[in-house]
Amino acid sequence: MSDAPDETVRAIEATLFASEDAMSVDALAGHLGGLEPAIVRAGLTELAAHYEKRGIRLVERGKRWHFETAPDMAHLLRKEREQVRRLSRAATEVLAIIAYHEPVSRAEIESIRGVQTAKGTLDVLMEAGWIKMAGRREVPGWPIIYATTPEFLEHFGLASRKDLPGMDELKAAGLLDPVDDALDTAMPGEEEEVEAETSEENDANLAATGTEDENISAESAA
Amino acid sequence: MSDAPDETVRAIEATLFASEDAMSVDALAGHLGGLEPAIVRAGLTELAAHYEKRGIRLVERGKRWHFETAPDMAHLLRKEREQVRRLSRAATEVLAIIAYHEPVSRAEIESIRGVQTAKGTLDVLMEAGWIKMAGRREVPGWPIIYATTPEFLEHFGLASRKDLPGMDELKAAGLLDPVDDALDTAMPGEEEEVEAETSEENDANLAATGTEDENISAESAA
Amino acid sequence: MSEDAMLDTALPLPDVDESWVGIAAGEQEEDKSLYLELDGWEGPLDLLLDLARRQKVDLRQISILALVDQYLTYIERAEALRLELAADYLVMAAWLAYLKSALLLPRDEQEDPSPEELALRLQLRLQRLGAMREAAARLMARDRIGRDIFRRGAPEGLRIDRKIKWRSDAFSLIQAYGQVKARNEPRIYQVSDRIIMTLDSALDRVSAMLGVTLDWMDLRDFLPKHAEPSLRKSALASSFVAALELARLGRAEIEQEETYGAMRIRRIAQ
Repeated sequence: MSDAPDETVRAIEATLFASEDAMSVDALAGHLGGLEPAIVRAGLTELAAHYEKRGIRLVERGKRWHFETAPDMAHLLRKEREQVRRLSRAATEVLAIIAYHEPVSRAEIESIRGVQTAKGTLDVLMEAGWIKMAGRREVPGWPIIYATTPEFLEHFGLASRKDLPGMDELKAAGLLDPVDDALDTAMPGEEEEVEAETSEENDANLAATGTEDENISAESAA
Repeated sequence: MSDAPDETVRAIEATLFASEDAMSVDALAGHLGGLEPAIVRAGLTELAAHYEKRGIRLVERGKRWHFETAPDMAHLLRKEREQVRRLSRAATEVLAIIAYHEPVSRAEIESIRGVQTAKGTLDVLMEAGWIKMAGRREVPGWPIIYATTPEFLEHFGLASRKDLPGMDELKAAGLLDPVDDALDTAMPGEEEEVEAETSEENDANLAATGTEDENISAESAA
Repeated sequence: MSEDAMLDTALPLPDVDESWVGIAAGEQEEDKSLYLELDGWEGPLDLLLDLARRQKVDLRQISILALVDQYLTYIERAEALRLELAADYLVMAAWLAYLKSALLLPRDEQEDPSPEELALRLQLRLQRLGAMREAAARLMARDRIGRDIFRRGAPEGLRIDRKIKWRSDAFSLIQAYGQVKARNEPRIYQVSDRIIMTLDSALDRVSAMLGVTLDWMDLRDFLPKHAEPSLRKSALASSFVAALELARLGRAEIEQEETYGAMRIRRIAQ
């Protein structure tokens, strides 16, 4: 039998349980009548430990906390609920590129994928609430740049972007650096002058005008 | 620290947590792959005991089980936040007329003000607790008449209505000076009076933002 | 789930359309399946990546020459089967053919960029696309909310009811009453009679004075001297309009050397 938790812990527990959305430490502190954030944080830690081995868990996703079912219960719960959005292959790729490179412009996404991005792809991801516009890149044309949202982290069960699968390896292997940068390190002693020009020409060749075969399936869109 | 609950208990916990409806023992047993109802019942009892002193409870209502917030934490679910707002110009005028002429009907207020008075204005004053209905005038149509309340005197720091300055005193204080008025009518607020008052009514219901500017809310309501 | 060794993983990844993962797998039916999937490629780079995967080596060690051959063979066969190929596949084919010849032929001059650099660039791009594709698959395979993990089914919700507390003060109240009273007080309006110069009289006056000389005259000289200020203002405005009117009729010309400078006017000799 567990000891009875103190009132603050009980209040945090009740609030997060009742809340429809995940809550930040500050939001919790505010809701609980202006508690010290440090106290809230301590309460959250205690709660998270308490729920660790139970059927539900308290987790932090993008600095916001919520209760969810334990992952090993998926087999019990999955059967009746198929509400998760099915994304086209193009959309999943674009989402991954944004997540691993954010913030990133559409042109940058396209230079990695080698095809143009259909209009609907970014829309679908924004509608799902997983990406958002995050300002503009300060280069000619002021392209809009995109980044992921806290809902993205929430949905995929990531505490932060650092938890993205393989993030460290990709970084270490330089696979998140632009091709031009990688080329510089791979071919030392090359003259830099022609570089930019070449890459443009090259990208134009490779990217060409590939039309994207978008089948945005909205099976889940209830 | 609590002991880790067994798998059945965890499964019941996760299932009830994720369920949109309360579930009967039989429904739970069926969902969990045809468990013995007795085992489910034992699990529910264990869970209910575990949650007894926490911020949430497992409760049975009409033979169906669900989680809910602990009764003593209910105040966290519905919080009242008091918002102080300054009375609009139109409402202040109406209140002043009622104070000087009470008891007074709406038609009489309008004839003194020279403008129509939106229904919302009187509602706001009643909500504020400063005026009340004081019967009906014995004329055709039996209009409702309004009068001020003791709370009105209290809020405005008046011992009685006799403390209100008379016309001579108003004149001496320059408060009957038409110049002020000319300036005020030149401001856009006055022309949009009816609209602004309507939005007041909306605001009273929706309690949107903390703005004190009637015009802003009138615009956003349009 | 394990999250290491992602770069080397060659297993089919869950939650990805079978249609494209499956292609690389079926060896004996290679031709058929490959060509049937023509619409499935997302452009030449996509096709190249899939061909590169068939070399079954790390993308860092693929043979670009072999890859070029595979691509060109693929395109040739597709053409032999009279399959419609999008232009970008053909552009890529031409570019790869050029790259291949550049890589094979002895070079007299150092070309810029070198074929080796172009090949490396292609390889780097394939590595990056491959990495993102696998990252996407692993992301999609995670325990996801609404599929594997669930939030509370029926949360009570937190409600914040805002209650408005109205505030005012005695002065505002009294002032408002004063304004109501003042607003509805009967009012007497007086419009004072002012001396003005009408446009017609200004026109007569300016035309008459212009008739005297052919020299430039300052507009201010047309104004009645010793007039009271309000009349001078009116006369200035009317004389200005009169001058414009005369200019429009071609009877006078106007000049002004600088902004806010003196405005001068003279008659045009008929």
